Amino acid sequence: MSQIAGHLEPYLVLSGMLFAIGSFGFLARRNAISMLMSIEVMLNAVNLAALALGAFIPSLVGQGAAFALLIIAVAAAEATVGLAIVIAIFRNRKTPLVDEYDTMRQ
Amino acid sequence: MPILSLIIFSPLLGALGIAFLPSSRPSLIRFAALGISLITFVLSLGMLLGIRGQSGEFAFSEQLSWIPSFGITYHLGVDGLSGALVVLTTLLSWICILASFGPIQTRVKEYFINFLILETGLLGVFLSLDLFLFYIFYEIVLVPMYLIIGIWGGADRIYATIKFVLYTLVGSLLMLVAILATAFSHQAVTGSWTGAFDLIALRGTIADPSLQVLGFAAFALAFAIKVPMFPFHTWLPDAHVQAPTAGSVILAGVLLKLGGYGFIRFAIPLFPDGAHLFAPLMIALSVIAIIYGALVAIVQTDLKKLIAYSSVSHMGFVTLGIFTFNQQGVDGAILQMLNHGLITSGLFLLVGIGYERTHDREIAKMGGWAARTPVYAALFGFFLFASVGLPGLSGFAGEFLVLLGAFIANPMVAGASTLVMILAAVYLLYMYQRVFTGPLSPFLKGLGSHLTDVTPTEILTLAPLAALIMIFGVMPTLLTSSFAQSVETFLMSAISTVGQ
Amino acid sequence: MSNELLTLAPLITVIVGAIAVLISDMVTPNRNHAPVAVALAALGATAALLISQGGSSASALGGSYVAGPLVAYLGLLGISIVAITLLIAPAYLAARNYPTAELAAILLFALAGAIILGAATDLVTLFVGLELMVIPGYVLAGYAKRDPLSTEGAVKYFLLGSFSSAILLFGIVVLWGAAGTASLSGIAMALASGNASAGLAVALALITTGSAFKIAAVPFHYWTPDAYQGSPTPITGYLSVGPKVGAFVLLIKLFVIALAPLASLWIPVMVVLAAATMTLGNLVALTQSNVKRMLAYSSIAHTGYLMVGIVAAGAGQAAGIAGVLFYTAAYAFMNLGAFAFLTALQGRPGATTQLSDLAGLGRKHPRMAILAAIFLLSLTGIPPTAGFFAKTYVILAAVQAGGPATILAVIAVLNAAIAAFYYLRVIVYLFMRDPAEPAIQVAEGPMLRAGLLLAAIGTVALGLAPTPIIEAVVRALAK
Amino acid sequence: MPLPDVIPLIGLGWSDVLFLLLGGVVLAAAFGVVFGRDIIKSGLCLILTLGALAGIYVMLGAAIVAGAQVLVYIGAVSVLILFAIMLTQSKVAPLKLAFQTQVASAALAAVLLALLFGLAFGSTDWGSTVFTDTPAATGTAPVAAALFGPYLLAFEIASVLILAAVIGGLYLAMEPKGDEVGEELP
Amino acid sequence: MITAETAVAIGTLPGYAPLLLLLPLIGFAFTAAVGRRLGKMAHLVPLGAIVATWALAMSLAIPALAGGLGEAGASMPLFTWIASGDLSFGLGLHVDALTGALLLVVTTVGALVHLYSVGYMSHDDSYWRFFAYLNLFMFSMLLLVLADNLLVVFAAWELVGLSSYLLIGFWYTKTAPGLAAKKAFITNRVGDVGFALGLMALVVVFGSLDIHTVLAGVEAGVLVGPAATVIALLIFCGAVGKSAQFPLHVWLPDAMEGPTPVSALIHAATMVNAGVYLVARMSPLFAASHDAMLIVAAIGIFTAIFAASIAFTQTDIKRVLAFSTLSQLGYMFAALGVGAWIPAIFHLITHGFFKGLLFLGSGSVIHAVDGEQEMTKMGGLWRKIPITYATMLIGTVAIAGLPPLAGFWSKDEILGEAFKFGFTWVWLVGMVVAGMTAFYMFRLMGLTFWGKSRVHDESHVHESPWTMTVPLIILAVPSIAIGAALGFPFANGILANGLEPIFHPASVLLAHEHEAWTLFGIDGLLMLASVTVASIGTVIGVRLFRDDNSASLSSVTKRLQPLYDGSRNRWYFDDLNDLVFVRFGRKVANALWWFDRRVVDGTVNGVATLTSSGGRGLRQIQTGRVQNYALSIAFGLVAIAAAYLVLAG
Repeated sequence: MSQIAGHLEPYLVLSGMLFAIGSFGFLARRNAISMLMSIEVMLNAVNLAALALGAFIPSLVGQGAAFALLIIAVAAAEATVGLAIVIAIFRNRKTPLVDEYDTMRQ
Repeated sequence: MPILSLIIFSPLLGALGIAFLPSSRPSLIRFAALGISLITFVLSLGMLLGIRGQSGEFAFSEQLSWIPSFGITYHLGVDGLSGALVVLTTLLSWICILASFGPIQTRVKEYFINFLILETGLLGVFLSLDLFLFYIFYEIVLVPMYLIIGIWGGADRIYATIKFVLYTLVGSLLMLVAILATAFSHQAVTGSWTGAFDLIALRGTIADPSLQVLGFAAFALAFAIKVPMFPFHTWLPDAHVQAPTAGSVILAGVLLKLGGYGFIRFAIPLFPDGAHLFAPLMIALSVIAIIYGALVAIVQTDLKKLIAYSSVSHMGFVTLGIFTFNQQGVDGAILQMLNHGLITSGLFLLVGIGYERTHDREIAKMGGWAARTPVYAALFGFFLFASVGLPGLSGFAGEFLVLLGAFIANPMVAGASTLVMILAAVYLLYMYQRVFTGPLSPFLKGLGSHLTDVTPTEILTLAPLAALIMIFGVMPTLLTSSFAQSVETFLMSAISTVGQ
Repeated sequence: MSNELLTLAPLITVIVGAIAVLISDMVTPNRNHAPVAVALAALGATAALLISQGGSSASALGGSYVAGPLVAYLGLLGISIVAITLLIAPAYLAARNYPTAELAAILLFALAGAIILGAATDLVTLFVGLELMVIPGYVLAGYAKRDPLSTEGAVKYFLLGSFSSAILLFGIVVLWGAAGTASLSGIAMALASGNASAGLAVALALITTGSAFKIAAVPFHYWTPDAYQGSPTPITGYLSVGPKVGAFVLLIKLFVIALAPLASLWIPVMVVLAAATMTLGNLVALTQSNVKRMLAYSSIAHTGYLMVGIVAAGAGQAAGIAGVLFYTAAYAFMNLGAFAFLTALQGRPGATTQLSDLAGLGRKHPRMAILAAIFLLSLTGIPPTAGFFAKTYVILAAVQAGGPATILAVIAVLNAAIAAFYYLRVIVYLFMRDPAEPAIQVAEGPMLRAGLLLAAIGTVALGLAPTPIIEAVVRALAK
Repeated sequence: MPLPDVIPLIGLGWSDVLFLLLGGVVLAAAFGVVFGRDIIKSGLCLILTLGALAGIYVMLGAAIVAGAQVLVYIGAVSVLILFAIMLTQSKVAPLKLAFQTQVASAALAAVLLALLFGLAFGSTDWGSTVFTDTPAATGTAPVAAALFGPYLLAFEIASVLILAAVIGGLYLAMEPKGDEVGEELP
Repeated sequence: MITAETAVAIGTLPGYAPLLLLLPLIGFAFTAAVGRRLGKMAHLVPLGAIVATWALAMSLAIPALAGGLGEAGASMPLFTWIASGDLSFGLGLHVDALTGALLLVVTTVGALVHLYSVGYMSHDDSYWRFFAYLNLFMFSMLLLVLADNLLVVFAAWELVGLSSYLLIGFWYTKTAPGLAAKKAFITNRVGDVGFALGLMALVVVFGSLDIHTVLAGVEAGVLVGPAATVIALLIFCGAVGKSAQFPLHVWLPDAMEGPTPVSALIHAATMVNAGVYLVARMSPLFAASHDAMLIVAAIGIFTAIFAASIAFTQTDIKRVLAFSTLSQLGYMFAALGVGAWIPAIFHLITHGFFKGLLFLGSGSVIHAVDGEQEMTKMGGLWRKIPITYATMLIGTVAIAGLPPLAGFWSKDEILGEAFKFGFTWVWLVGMVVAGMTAFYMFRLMGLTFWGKSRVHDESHVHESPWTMTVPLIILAVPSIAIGAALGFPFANGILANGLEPIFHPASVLLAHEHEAWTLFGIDGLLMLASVTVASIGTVIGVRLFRDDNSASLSSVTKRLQPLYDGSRNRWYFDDLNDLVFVRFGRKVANALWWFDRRVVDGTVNGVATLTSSGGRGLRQIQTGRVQNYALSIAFGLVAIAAAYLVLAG
């Protein structure tokens, strides 16, 4: 018998927590890399939700995994571009601290 | 032969043609523009003669499907009212173009192109019977006017021109919403878009009371700003003062009439109930405009501003007459529109002629002008007394009929408005006395030989106006009979269904 | 299978075209025009295919790709956007020696994404298509990689973009789970029965936020001005229309189709967002002295107008969607045109887009100035231009919808009046001021001129004769 | 002798324990990621998070995803760490370098979100089935069915997406050729 | 136009009647067009036109007065001027005894003034312009008296106003004429507002402004009670303005800035009588309201004494005459007010002639002393300019009301009827004014012609050319004889008989019954009284001013200093006007102008400023920092989620 692991809600709540933590990182960190990491955390939270729903919702059995794989792919693509952009701006600005990129404002 | 389309678009085609003329030959461009506007004028005269022959409310109707999905059609037609205004437009157009020969020396080509486009827009407004088409022309007018004031205007032209456009735009955009609402209500009732934008199809079919009120409010705001009615008038003095002479002339002569025309042709026939609901307010505002404009004109120090405020006062008669909803009032209102078009245009032309010599419009600097340029002074006096409403000149009949209509509607209103007989005499004669009589002012003396009398060309621009002022002064029936039919239909369509 | 292939042909052509562009670049290195030529050829072919399909709807890959009038419409619109961008960009990039090949390829990939957005019938495909359209945008924003502003814009765009993507994705996943299906129509059916649970509400919130970011609605608009200002001008032109069009397709598919049953929830929120968006966009645009940035804010305002159509559509007025689709087309031409004009002004590196730089252009380059005036008047919404009819269309829809939508319509027209001020101010500088010294040199060249002309033709044609487009749009909606 | 399904005293199943354990690790590690002042450490924490998540994926019967998770992400993240070392001058960043001035409001936002998700997802009826025991390992068949059924297009497009991303990434990351052109003025 | 409502059949005018209007109009048009090229020949066409007009006018006026045109007179409709719906206002001519009386004065004096001007204006550069204006005035004035529709009368009313404006301001290079002209026109407009409103009211009541239709309606008793009073008084406002009655009298003295012939023609003999004509013409309307009549009488008689009191102390020869004109017009209105219609018209005629004579005489004097108008700088001129002196003396005796000259007949009738109709107060005041008139007129004569000369350079003084003296001599004839010619035998002279039918309806409404005129009865006594008063005034005047005894004069004035100053300063009435209308009005206008700029326009600009400042404020939230942006996204998300949860319930 499993009162927790056998139910959908705990997984979703966990993913929600994870998502919240990730967003905190994104909002709070200054370093571009840290922000990227935070985004990864958020995406993984989404993945968790996808898999959980895929496992527990009858009509979605099996699709969860497919969805998750796609999400991983997309995440990878984003990360690639993201890193490239970070490199490019580091070349110009010589700092990874995002909040110092504020030439353009108002 | 689609004569109306021909009339509307011949200036536009002309403008296109001029675009291909070399800018290096301004005189060629000037005469080309003059020729085009004269051709349009002749065409419109032909149309005017043709109207009587035609049967039905609107002559020479043209209707082509344009945006069938919404039943928007290219629908033109002319009746006595619009016919008169069309001819006024074509007449003032060539006069303005002729009057611009001297004053406009920079970017001549662009100027005349703009002017011809403006003429097309104005003619389109008067001839459209489809709300959507009407709105499009109504907006198109803004662009060339914006440029004419903004490019060829005076020192503070940019403020003035932007104020003019924004002010008008606020009103007209709300009117657009009202037009769409009207069209949709028609579609909702009949289940089809056919005729949803067609004036004739819509007239008298709008039952929804809230639409009657809101729709009229939106239309009225747009037209009240155009007329302009108090308290929406403050764009006018700025625009007039900054605009080049021809700009002022067309502005006073035709643009302001769009408002009055809009009330008679669109706002009231479409929303009679709303109109009757708002009538007391409109009448009150008109009376205020009549007196207020005159009083403010008294203390103006700039000739153009003075005439601008006199326009506010005179156009007050138009709205007053319209909202009396009786024959005399409406007849008078239309007469007043046409006569104001002739008289005030003349005054602005004269101010412009003076400005050509003095490069100044400051009343305080003038004095004793008549001694140097008697003919100019005499012409000025002529138009001035026409503006005062001297019987025998065209100004009188309109004002008297409006006042009579007002008296029939409510003697108190007429009593208040009649005071303008005094005030008009005060601000105009006071101005004339300071500018033209008395000893020659040092400023004018300083101009020496520059202070020449009017040239033949200038007389040519004024003569037709003066002639018409005299003719319509002695025989206003020529006009009243020509638009009697329109007034009749208007009064029929203006009957509020709420009353009964 | 073969006819499935036929159905997919346009999509495939675009992708193949992208790869072909890269190959052509390897074959003939440092020849800027070759890739563009190839890309344009691919676009032409795609257009031909789309037209030949003639909007007859056919589905492929188990119904996850449904070609039809909507795809045809969006495809052709996207093709014109990309084509104009490709026509105006090379001169600008060459002057700063950036390559065109990557640009062409990436644009084509993005176009593919847009086509998929149009064709997608399920959440997953929709999302992947969206990413395919958006991610290239990040690259394009930073395309001038030696330029600090460009890279700064790119970083901001990317970070916020991926943040919002995560949010949107989370929402999509939860919605997918709650509805138990990925198919949009299926979701609509599933939601129709039973009322909104808390989880669904949160999912809806996530989706609203995510898509509001993509269309740059207040308060999710912040990336727009910085990304637009930083990007190379021609690319800004593309960014301001391409992704926006796609994002609105996303909105239509998610909200109007899938989430229709929850309209009573999201309409009020949309109304507030729309009002805030157009107002803020216009008010801040008023204060800008840099035309490029001003246009960025104005694009925010236009998002607000487009949302009016979405609201109307949510209230059940098909005219709402039609209005949005028409508006996207009109907006694409006039805004691209405006940026094409700015591109022309930045003939040489270092040329700025300050308002004062435009002074007296009407004297020196009348034709260019007149084109600019046309675009600006259209953006203002003065008839008879595309912009006017577009606004009219969405407002008509709003008026039909009645209730809050009508109030929104009134707010919209008042905003239009405010907007008129800053658009007209540009015209003031073009025609009513004396030329600035030193006079800016305007980039000429056949391609640029062609691009400008294309945009201008679109802007005027859609205004004078909107009927064909209207009919296309209406067909696109006919189920 | 076989273990009892239910652990005595606490009355939880093994799977529950496992879930709680992994979940705890995930959250703890995630905190490490966002709070760690040393970016390297937070990178390592990220790896830990992902690993633990992979475990949960297995529990959910998605072994493939778990695999992909490990392969792709461990790779990706290690790259991230490398960049981190490359870009950040000091390994241990002082607090003000690590965190934004708006950290407090950020925390507030995060807490609100957490509450939102927790309450909403917890309270919703998802019409989900309940597994008496750890969910049956669904195996690869249904996944494949899904990938090559409804999600085929998405799958193809994902590859195109990665291609596009790589091209763009390469372009941006490549050291620009020598000739520097003057910066654009704002 | 002429409808069946009119009781008595109306004849038709001879076909040449329109020429009465056309000739002067052509004269005006021609001279205005080419006059400036004609130089000193410019007067030929206008003069010819007027002489011809005079001939025609006589051919109509004399039969009209003699009843040759039938009781109701004769008409000739011309064309419809203004038409709207079922209302239409047509231009038509109508001639009856009343018209005839005015034609007599207008054309005769008009023709003579034209002739006189040939000499008087000969030195002026814009000679031609003067004649053009004069013809324009003649056209307007004739239109006024001939028109059969009140709207046309109103139009003519305005046109004579215009001519008067042009002629007063004739010497526009000086400042004063311009101001005077403006003042005249505007003051008249004040009255015209009432006139116009009265017309509108009449339209509402009768649906027409055709004089016969209206009067027939009134006689039929359609209009009674307060309505009648209000309408009558509104119309009367016009008369007050045009005939310069108190309180709108202020323009007439200033109008003396115009050339003297103008003063003679317009501001003495013709235009200022238009008000009298209007009231007489509308006599039934006034008779329909006793209150209205009372007010007319009161204003008339007050103006009479008020103006006379001012005339006492004026030293400008023309101003004395101007105030005397006011005073005499006051007489006429008093007469109208008491219902003595025929005497009023009688006095209008006689006054037209002798006042015209006096003005032209004063012009001749001014001409003689090259431009000087101050009587203090004259004196002892009778030897130098005997013709002028003789003719002016005739005029003075006439106006003084001494028998048997013209003034005596008409003035005596007015006073007599006033007394007999029971308006004793009018009669009393009238008597006093009669005395005052005689006094100040002989003062004028004394200061100008008698005593020692005060002219700074006598050698220049010379008699005027024949073109000026001939008109004086001609005018002297009617000034002597016309009273007797029209007024004898008492109470049924030509004029009385001619006008009786015209005023019959009004008299009926007033229930006046005419008992026979008795020389050895009340009438004889009244006549004796008025003659006595006039004689007393004459004697005092002559004694005081025969030869300059300024000593005794100044002693008199010393004793009455305040009265003297008041009278000299026209009882400060102009200053009051200046204060109330000019200064206060300007304040109001300025206040509104401020309101327009600051409030109305201020609001508009304020909205604009508000908008842009709002933009500047919102601009600040774009900080340029990604995390700030992200934070707003996060909070936006939370807010939206909350909204949904609330909406979902």
